[in-house]
Amino acid sequence: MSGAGLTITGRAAPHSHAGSSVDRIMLQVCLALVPATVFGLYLFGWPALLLWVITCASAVATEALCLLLQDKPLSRLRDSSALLTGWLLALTLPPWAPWWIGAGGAAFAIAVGKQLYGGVGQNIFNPAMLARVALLVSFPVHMTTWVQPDLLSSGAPGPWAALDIVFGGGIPDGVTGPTILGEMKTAQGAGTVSELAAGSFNWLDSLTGSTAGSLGETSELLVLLGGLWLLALRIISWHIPVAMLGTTVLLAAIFHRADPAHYASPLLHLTSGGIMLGAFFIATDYVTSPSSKTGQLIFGAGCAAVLFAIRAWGGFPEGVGFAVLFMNAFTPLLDRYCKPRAYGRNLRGRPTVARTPARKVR
Amino acid sequence: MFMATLVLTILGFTLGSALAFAAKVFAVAESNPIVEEIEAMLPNSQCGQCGFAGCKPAAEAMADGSADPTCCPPGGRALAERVAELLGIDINTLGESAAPQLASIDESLCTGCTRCYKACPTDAIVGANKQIHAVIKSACTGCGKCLDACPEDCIHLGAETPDLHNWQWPKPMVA
Amino acid sequence: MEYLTLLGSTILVNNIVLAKFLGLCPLMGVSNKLSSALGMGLATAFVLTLSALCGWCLENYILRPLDLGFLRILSFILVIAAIVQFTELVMRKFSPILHKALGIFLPLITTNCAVLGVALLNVREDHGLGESLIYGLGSALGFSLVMVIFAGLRERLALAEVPATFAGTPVALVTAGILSLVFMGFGGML
Amino acid sequence: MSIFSPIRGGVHPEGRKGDTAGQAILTDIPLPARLSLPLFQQAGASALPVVQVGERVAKGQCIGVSGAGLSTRLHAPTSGSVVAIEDIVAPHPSGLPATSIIIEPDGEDRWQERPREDDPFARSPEELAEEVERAGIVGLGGAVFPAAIKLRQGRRYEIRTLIINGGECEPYLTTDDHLMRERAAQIVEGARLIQHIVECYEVIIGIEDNKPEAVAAMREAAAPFGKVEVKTVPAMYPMGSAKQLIQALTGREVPAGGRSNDLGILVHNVATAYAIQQALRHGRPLLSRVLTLAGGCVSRPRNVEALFGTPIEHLLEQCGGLRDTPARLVMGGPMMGQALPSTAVPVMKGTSGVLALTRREVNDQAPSPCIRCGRCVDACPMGLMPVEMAKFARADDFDGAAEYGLRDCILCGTCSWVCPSHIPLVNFFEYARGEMKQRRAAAQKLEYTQRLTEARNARLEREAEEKRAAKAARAAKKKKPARRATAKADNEASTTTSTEDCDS
Repeated sequence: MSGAGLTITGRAAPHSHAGSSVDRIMLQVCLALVPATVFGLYLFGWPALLLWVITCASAVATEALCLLLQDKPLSRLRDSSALLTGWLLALTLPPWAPWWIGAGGAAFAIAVGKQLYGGVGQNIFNPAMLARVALLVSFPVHMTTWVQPDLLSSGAPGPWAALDIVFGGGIPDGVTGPTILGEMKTAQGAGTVSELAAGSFNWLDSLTGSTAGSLGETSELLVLLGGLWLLALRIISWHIPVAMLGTTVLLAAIFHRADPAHYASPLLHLTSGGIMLGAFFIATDYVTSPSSKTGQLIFGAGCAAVLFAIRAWGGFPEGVGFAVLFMNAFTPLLDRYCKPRAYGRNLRGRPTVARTPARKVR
Repeated sequence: MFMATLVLTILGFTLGSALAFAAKVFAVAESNPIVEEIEAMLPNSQCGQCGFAGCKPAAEAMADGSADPTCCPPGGRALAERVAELLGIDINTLGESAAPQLASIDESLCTGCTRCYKACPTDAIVGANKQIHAVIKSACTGCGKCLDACPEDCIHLGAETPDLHNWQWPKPMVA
Repeated sequence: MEYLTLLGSTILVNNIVLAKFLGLCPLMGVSNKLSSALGMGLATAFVLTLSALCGWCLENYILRPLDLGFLRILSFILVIAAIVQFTELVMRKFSPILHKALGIFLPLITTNCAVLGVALLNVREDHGLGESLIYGLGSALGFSLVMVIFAGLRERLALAEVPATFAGTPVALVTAGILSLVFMGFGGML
Repeated sequence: MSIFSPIRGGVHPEGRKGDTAGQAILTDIPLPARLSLPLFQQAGASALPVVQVGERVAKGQCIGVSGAGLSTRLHAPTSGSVVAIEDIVAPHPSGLPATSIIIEPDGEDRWQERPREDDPFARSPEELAEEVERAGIVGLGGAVFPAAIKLRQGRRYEIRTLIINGGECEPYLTTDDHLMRERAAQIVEGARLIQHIVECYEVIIGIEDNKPEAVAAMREAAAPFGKVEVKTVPAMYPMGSAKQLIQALTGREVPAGGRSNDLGILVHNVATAYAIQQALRHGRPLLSRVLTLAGGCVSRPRNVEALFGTPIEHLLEQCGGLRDTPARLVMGGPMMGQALPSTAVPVMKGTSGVLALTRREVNDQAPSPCIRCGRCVDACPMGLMPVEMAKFARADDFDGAAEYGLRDCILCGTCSWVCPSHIPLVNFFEYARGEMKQRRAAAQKLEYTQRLTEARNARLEREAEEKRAAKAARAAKKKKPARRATAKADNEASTTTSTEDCDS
């Protein structure tokens, strides 16, 4: 397996390795998504499970097809990056969306968002978010039809009814409802945000996730848990999540203090929508975020600024996808201009000068 | 109609005069120093391996784009890169330059006729009458003029053989 | 505040390149390297702002009083061409390297539809002098922003292993499309 | 990786030093049948042989003198006869041949007459530096840079601090550890001799905190002397790199492209200090060194003191041979060492260890695409961006790679070690560096040949001018011998210029 095409003696040091691997990293990220996913599936029932399976399967199948078309080894599938993309996309979809949303979105994510750029590690935009944004723009109705989580009630669809929902007739009447961010958008127009906060917004529900929303985004708590696990494993660093959440809180706090009738509290911003998933799983995507720590801080703050702008003033109720994609576009520039300071050089890359000239005068 | 013509005429005249004035103020000395710059970079050994009559015609050809910067074998990759940079050509779009060649004298055949070192444009061959000649590697551009001059046919061109001092790591092939 | 809103809106929401799809020629042509993209962006920005200003003056002091609206496009092009020529002269004097790097694209600013487009849009929207200036400046900044972002992306794409079929312009066009999609996120704002 | 770390980045590879730590250095190795001494022992140019085939040599006799530029002497490690000067496979990743002096020991181990032993501290620093040069001492930590040159450079600067590098951070290797445990007094004296030579103010002996025995031994040995201080540094890789050790001990950074001299600091390895002490106190040139034989395939890992030129297989036999066919044979440590083509290669001055590693230990896997995880950026002790450097090197854009720090890279291998995609980053950097070096050399050659051409053209013109003048004179005087004289002058002129070029 001297895969580098060199003889053994031609291999440069090191002759040892930490033992990390891409496969393991991707798998661990998937594992970190499990709690939030399981809860989402429990909350939204059979149609959600079907949608999740379809989306993941479509992602993997598209990846396999693209690899075949490019004569690349199918063993690349083993890194499960396609599975992760499909999984993340599924978590951001409305839980009872029709099958073609999931299948088409995942295919778009892999084919256009990833393989078109040369496959894993080469893409510029986060594939899952790209697909979500493309779907949102193309099918605004399907992408904003949310169901109220009421699995425990007798009205929950069984497996057969679920098949009908996902593959056929669509969502029956009477189970849909707005997300808290959707309500906020309406309230912003009317200047009744403060009443909303007092009324239908319950931060505990919002945090634990028993609210209307995307398949796996509703429970900010469980997503946060997975994210913290990744942090503990050192798979992600704290820079992007902290910068993103911190900036959101800061901006929300400033505007909320200034005008509570039009701007929601930081608590609402932090506990609703896809912000946790975005901060811990999507913005931290290795490929599309900067490598340097300074770059990551700016990246996270930028994501939060755009996210807040869209939530507060934009036409869409949720802006995580747009925000992350927007900052993805800046990643090459951030990588270029936020290099870490090199040893023996100042911040501008010039060699440091010894404080005292050490040349001996003889 | 008259008004329109008048307005356009005045407008054109005003802008034209302004531009003429600006051209005077921001005038740049017109010359083509590029050919001279390239010529200064070339080995100037007039070896003719590029297919041109000498280094100046080659420089002219490189400047107007009819010859590639890689066309000078003695200059090698280093020269090609500098010329490409001067001309604003992406070096990666150019093909591989020929590997630098070195002349070597087969000592068993050399008669010490001194013809090769008289022909050498860089004085890279040492020796005296009736003595076996040798090539100084650091001065040889591999132009091949000595090959034509040698009556015994004892000079050969070849790429430098790698040894521990000039060996370097190959480029790793990664999937 | 009103001007600020207009500025923000022209930079992000109604970005001249990604929302109005004007000025795509230099976007594809000069975005291979960050330095030349920035130079092009600034040169175009200069021309754009100046021509928006000149266009407004021409419209309000000559064309409208003399009722010569039909000469608008013709005279605007005349003015723009003159400004571009002027820019080229200045650039050749002070930054010959950039002048060489931009090459044919510099005189082609004349035919950059963004420049004429902004001048004409100013007339159509009936902007005042200040608004015209801000509108021109905002469009110019938006154009420069997109140029710089796009150049950064393309520099990275140049090193990526894009499948041969898509390498070069195709993937750049796809990327431009995605960027446009991303900028739609600002829609409805302002 | 903590924020309290005294250096940037860095990693904590598994030490695996336990196999050899605690066992005394094995010194009584039987003489091998042949000693092969490559002339290319150090950084810079090869030595030039001064013995002939068939000549008898005594132990410590100089058999190779410094070549041009950076170079050192080579000495006969034992008495015997020179049986050949021939090409052998070099202990080098290229596997290319290296010209070597082959000595067949006569078993007498007869020393060359040695100068009397007097107090080196009573002698002048210049004299001592001269003697270090005569002893053929190079940096034994791995850089194999001639020690005397470093000392002389040090004398030209105002050196305040001498750092003795005991931060042996490479996994497996315990040579410096054991040298410090067993020969602490000699090392401290060596350090004081260097202090005497460069006339510096203080000596700091920096030792990683995972070597408590060595620290204790060195503390004891250094106790009687003021201004010789033993300091511990956290054990992490690459703490043994001079730049990182300076940063950890003094908090200062060597300017990019500069030397530690610029800070008034000189760094020498403990083994070098020991060798210097041996040379100056006992008049012993550098004939042997301590090296670690370890790795999963070595039956009884051990530190041995071996004569230069001893074949590695001979040493391995002393350690019970190989348990298994190694997946990779490495000279030096696993992080920065170089793969060896075979066990037949000899021990050289820079051989700090020989590792016979199992497949598991090497953990070499086919590289997969980079996922830009940024671990290399976090781990880089020089604060560079290996991911970008490799990307540019791969596209042959060496200026781009240099912009991200290729020139500052110390090739420590930390980035490759952490890379989850198993990308051979160091390979890319070695390649890019080599390519850049070659291009620089080519550019210099181009300039040189241009100068030669100009000189030749000028000469030809002058000669033509002279000929014309002579012709004119001849035409005026109608004299014949002038022509012959000119032709002769022409001939001579070209010969002399050619030989001059040879020297330059």
